[in-house]
Amino acid sequence: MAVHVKYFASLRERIGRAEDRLDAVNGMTVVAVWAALHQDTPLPPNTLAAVNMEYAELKQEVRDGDEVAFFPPVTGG
Amino acid sequence: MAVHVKYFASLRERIGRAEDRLDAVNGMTVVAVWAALHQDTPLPPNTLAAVNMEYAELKQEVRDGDEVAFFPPVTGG
Amino acid sequence: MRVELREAPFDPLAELGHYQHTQAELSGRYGATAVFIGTMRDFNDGETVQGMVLDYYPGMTEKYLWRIVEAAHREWPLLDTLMVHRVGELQPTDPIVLVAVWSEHRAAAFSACRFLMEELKSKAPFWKRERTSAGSRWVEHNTSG
Amino acid sequence: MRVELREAPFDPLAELGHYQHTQAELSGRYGATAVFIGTMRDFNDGETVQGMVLDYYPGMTEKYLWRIVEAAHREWPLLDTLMVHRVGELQPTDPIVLVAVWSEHRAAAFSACRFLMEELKSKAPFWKRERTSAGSRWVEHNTSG
Repeated sequence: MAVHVKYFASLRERIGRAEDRLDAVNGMTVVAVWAALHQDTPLPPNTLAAVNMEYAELKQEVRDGDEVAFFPPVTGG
Repeated sequence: MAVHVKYFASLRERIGRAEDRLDAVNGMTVVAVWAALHQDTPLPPNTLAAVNMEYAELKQEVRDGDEVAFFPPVTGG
Repeated sequence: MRVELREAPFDPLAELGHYQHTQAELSGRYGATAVFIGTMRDFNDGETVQGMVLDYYPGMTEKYLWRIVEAAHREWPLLDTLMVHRVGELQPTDPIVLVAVWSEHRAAAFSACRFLMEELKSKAPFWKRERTSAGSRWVEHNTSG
Repeated sequence: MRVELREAPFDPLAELGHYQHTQAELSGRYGATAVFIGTMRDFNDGETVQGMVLDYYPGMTEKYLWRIVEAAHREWPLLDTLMVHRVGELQPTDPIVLVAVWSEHRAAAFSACRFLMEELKSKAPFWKRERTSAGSRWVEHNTSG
């Protein structure tokens, strides 16, 4: 199954790209999506995650076609 | 000694005039100023008083030349 | 800082824009502007309101407004405050009061703006007399904040 | 209700006046308008700031802003809300965010306006990158309210 992954702000710069695609396996969690794509880089502390544009826990399971996003703490307003 | 007395809003209408002058005596309090001018009408409950444009207690003593004001609770803004 | 009473209708947004424009030394320093605008409604306490007179105590009212503005500036790190209050004859939809507060960060601006309105409503010498189809009546008490 | 992201500079007071003018059904009903304007300062965390980029998550950011506006309307008796947030390249003194809330009485407008700003600041997906004479840096944390 395919998962679309996005990065924002400092995390995007650190990784050097704005998105990834992953052939995920059934039952994969958000944090496992990160681990599969960045085997040598643990998820930076305080990183936030979203699935289909809703904030998500790292342990949430992803489904085929999901958009998973990782980004640093927000600093708007 | 002379005291200048002012009334505002519903109190002014009730009394039928906007001001009074009183020949006060030394040591007279704010509430005594009212009593001297309105012998048959007790000070209406919740009436506020000011002396020289500062909120004042009813027991504050007035001095020669003071401006004493009586008015109902405020309803601005 | 500016505190003003107005006998004639005023446009709070134009007022605010103009005042801010004249305060050149504010530019680049403020991160937060908190504004409150009080407007006359056409309905109050269950009745349609056709007009209103705002009575005040010339001299004391201005003095009291300045006092609460100064109290806010002592309590919070504010850069500036503008307060404009209507008096006299008002029509429904007329702005009654404008309070604007500028500060570096939002907490001070929010807190001071609300403080100013609560103080103004509870203690500044203004009295409303509303005109309805049933006649004219003095407003007896203010709405709580 | 309106929620908007803007790529280009905007004038919050003009925006507010225009929006209010178009909401004819509000007229006469609201007694209270609470407004907050967040503005880019030329100084932050001890350094002169020359410019800023506001990054966001297209799709999720708008969705999140609508969610907090809807939460405010569930929590307080509001008549209307306008929220405009800048994105992209900003210069010092540029407005960043405008939040305006209309209600019958002041408590709801004040509380909702502050709630919206706190929610926006703490959770809406926006990220600031500041440009100073020492180069460019992502802002690490927001100022608390």
